[in-house]
Amino acid sequence: MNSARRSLPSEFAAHGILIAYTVIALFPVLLILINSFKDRRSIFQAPLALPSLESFSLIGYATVLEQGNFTLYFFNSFVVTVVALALVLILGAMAAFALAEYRFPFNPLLGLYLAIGIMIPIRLGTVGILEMMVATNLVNTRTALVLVYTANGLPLCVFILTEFMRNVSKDLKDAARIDGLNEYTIFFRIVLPLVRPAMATVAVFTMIPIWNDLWFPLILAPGEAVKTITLGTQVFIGQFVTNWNAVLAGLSLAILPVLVLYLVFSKQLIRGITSGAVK
Amino acid sequence: MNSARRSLPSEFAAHGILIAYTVIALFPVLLILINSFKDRRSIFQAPLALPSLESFSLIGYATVLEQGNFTLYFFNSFVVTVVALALVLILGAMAAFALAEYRFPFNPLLGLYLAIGIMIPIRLGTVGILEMMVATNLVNTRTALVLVYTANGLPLCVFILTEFMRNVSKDLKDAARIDGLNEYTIFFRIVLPLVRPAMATVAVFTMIPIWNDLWFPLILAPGEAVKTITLGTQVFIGQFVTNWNAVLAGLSLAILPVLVLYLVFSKQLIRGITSGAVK
Amino acid sequence: MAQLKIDNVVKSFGKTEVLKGVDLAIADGEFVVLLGPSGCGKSTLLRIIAGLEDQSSGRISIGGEVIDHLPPAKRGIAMVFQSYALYPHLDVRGNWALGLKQAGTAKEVIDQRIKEAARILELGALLERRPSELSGGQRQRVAIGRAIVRHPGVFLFDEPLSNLDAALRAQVRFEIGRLHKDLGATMVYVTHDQVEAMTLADRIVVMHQGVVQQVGSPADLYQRPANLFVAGFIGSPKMNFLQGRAAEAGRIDLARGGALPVAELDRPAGDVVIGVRPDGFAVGSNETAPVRGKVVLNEYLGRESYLHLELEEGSRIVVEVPAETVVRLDEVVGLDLKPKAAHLFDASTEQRLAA
Amino acid sequence: MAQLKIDNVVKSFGKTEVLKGVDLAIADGEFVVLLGPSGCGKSTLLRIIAGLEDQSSGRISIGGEVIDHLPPAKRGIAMVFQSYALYPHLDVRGNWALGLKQAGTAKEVIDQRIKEAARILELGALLERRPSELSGGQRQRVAIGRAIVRHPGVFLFDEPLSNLDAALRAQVRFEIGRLHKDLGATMVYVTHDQVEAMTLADRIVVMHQGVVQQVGSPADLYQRPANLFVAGFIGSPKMNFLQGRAAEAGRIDLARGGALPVAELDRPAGDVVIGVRPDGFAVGSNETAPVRGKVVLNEYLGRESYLHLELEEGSRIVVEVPAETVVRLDEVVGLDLKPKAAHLFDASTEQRLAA
Repeated sequence: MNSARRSLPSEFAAHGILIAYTVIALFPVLLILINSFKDRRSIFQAPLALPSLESFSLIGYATVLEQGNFTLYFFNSFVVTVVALALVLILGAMAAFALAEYRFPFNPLLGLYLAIGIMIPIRLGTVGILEMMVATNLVNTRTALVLVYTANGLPLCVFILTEFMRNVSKDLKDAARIDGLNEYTIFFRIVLPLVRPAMATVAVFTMIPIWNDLWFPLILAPGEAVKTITLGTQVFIGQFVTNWNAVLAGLSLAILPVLVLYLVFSKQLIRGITSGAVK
Repeated sequence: MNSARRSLPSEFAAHGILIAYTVIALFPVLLILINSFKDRRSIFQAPLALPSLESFSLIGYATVLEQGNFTLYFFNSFVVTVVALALVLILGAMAAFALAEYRFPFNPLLGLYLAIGIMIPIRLGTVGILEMMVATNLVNTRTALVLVYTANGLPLCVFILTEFMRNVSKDLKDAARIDGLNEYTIFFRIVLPLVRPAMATVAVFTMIPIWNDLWFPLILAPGEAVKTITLGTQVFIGQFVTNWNAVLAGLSLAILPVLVLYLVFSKQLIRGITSGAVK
Repeated sequence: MAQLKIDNVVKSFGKTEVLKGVDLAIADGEFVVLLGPSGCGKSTLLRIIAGLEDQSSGRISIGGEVIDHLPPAKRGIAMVFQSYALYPHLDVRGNWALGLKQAGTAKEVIDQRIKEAARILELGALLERRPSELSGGQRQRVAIGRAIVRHPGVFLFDEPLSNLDAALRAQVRFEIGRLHKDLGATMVYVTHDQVEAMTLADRIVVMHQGVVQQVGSPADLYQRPANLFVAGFIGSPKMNFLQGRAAEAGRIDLARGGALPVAELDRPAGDVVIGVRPDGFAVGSNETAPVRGKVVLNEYLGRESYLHLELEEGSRIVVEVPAETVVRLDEVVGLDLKPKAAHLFDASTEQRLAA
Repeated sequence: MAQLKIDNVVKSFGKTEVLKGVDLAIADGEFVVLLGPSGCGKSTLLRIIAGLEDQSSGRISIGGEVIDHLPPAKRGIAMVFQSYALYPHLDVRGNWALGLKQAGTAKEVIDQRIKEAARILELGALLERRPSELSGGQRQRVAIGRAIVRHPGVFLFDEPLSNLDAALRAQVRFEIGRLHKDLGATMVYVTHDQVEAMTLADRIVVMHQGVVQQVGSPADLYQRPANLFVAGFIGSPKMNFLQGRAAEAGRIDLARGGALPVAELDRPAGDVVIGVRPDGFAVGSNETAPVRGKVVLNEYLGRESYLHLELEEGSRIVVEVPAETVVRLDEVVGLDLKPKAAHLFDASTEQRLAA
């Protein structure tokens, strides 16, 4: 936590690299963005060209927004991702605190149990999950997706956060107890602020796969009213004819949350990721 | 590394928990396994019953193995996963060693650069990747998949291993230098054995998503000769009629690598995962 | 009034008893040091006093009131940790105020107490700094300040100097001593360093394997250690021990030949251990001396030297001599016992013989 | 023959010069300690000798041969690290053999050297153990063994005792001293602990901010420190410093009133700093004493006590007195200077006045 103050040039360089990254490594993403603003012919004739006055077209976006019920899909994705993420972070952080802080029987074995949960891909249980969802009448609801993603994301979250919370000095927590803080205020006011960079990292690891998932929306919630944006965009990829304008526009819109994410978490993320390097 | 020897009862309890986990948490998986050995009628009438003499049927496996070209799919999955995993581990470990060990300009920024690569989902670049693969004539080859998965898996691998390699004592590496080991032997004989549990953990994290991926096989290698098992199994999930026997048999076979994995890595994995808990 | 009374406190972790029934009464304003090697239970005892751990049985009372059921914050104690344990995301003022705010203290009182602590510790200029912007010594002083603002009846110190380097250690040690003089508060201080204990304590409690070995003033412990453990733990370099047999008053036959005239021995006492501090020997004539040893190492320290001698029977002792003394390695020197230098212990019970 | 010669070695990290031109010649079989506070460059110098870092300029030679271009393994050195740095996945035998195997040594030679090292260090019973199965002291002895089997011309020690507790530290220190006696090898030992340096070294090199301050035997450094830094660094408790002006031979006027008769001063010398070790004062008559101070702390250590005195002008000094001395807190005592106790330094250059 007492990492040296980062100097201005180093700060600048870090952002410089980030921008360079956006240009070089995200070149495919840029391609998508550029082409999403072009008409169909120009996409294939000159995929690298910027949209000109001639080739500029919002047809893709128009198709997506009209035909695809896009706003609803976006809303669905957003709700599912945010709720699942919030549940994973809150429950995960509390479980991690309990595992890191309290000595109770089977504590290490419980940690092990959770960790194994990381390894077994939840998709293997798809059929079982589907049967359970049918039994509880949750098929074609956003709740089904939230539940699955929360269950899926929790173990990794607990695993990583436990490691970080164990590194929070025991003396610090004892000092807080002597200062009259109870276990909840210790958790929220002392421990959480200290593991914030780790939380941000976990949030990103958890969020991206949820946003991008195609499998569970397809199986558990394929209904029009609860379709996610990733599933919705697939509509335009036909077996034989693909509406490239719409696909590109859909993918461009799907990048939005990553950008928002970057703006929200960037400071914490950079600190979390480079903490090893600068300490 | 000098974790206390684990006592026999604790060892026993750890495996007990693992078995309990297999029974409880993997219940859906068990359901799949059980039902894969039953005929179609019994699957839906009594999904929880064990296969009896009457209901026992290998029709699913027969379908899968005959009709589905299953051996080939399995071989494809296996080759792609193993080659990509090997590349990720070898390249990742070496990059991590370089990042952890040598002071060179932009070292922390390079680490940051790699770390950001973890966050940006490679799927966003699918169209760009597809265009590149078309250009280099790699569509419908296993090589395409290996390349994509390697690129996708590397940043996380480098990120985690760098952390662990930084924790390998600098004095230890210096002692090895004085003992006449060169940088390669230090890497292979001193550092790698010490981070083996971390390597095992990374291997699992990397391997499972590759094995389970549906997206890139569908887009980059949908051809019959290079289909992976996950893609192959989809054949039996029709829009309206699903061959449940075949799906269940296919999924059962797909669990195999996870079991093999457990046998191969279990000791290292348990040590890696519980190292925080028992130290 | 903040007397601290510890009544038969036992603490077990599973089957391991780390405190085997500790009794201790600490007077108001007294500075008591709990001293012992790591694992002796001294930190556990301190944490039980603080309320951070529960004893398995026994009672703790402060100022006559039993406090076993009270949470740490209500016990009227304050604690200073080895690792400083400052809240990293709060500045010095925030660190000091947190506990008071939590207790609902009025804002003016908090400000006034912070001002007072800053004056005592000369930290006025650093109140807006974060812990990461402070040096090690400053951090430990901030940690002490966090204890001061609570106006506790009892200060608890858990090895507060262990993370500081030698020069700072002497400095902060001096400040803690002065603080005790200024505040007149009851202080309980845990350390494994006998120099800290000797220099700071009114009374020292020596602990070993969960049992109190001896309680007494630094002079008591140095001059009349109650048993072999205390004798070996207090004083640096360590006391030398020789096996012997006291067959008659005034003389001890050493186990491997030779005899020491020991004025302290007033009656036969069977098998004994004679403890002699390094400055208890005088290098004497080689021929008539009761103990002879070969010099295996001469450690020069400027004012004095420590001679490591191998006695004829193979055991090793350390003797302090003035730095001017000229001895060669492998030379055999004779040692005379200085008057009153011998401490006698029963060889089987390891207790001091009341001679 | 393993003389070690260091010629004008400079080391910079970016713009920071951590070694500002170090010259040093170490004779074959000599035990030299590099002593200084952390950050003084002593460890960097050791790592340059070992070949683990490259100097920015200057030359290192061993036995007359320049070794700057050689990798660590070919320099005929062996190094013992503070953190032991044992290979955790190899047993003791494997740890010792690795370097020899790497160098292509014949199997019989390796076995014979391991046997020899095990005998010297009495580790024969532990050869098949892994480091994790050994205690701290044993680990450090295994690390020393790994150096011994290499039969190096020069042993390098990098703070080898810092991770050990006080009792073990004395024990391993004794063993290193004996090892030097037995092997007669050249040894270079880095430490920040002046007691280790004084007790082990044939010669001590005191470093500060990348510059060698003084090179000499422990007695030289203690009795004739070359400057204020060395005077303050060697000896515990630290030497007291008083500001004054030497207007005539034999007497120094103290900055804030009073005068000290100083036999060592044979001519006027302007502004000076007088250094007096804690045992250089005698508590004398309150009225006639040249220096008077108020007792602010009395640290009892068993045999002696350290009195912390506040002088009239506000500065603080420490005086060692026999433990029997009775003084009360806040009492004002007078101090006489013992003969030959004063060290004189020029106030501006901080160098010793050649008095």
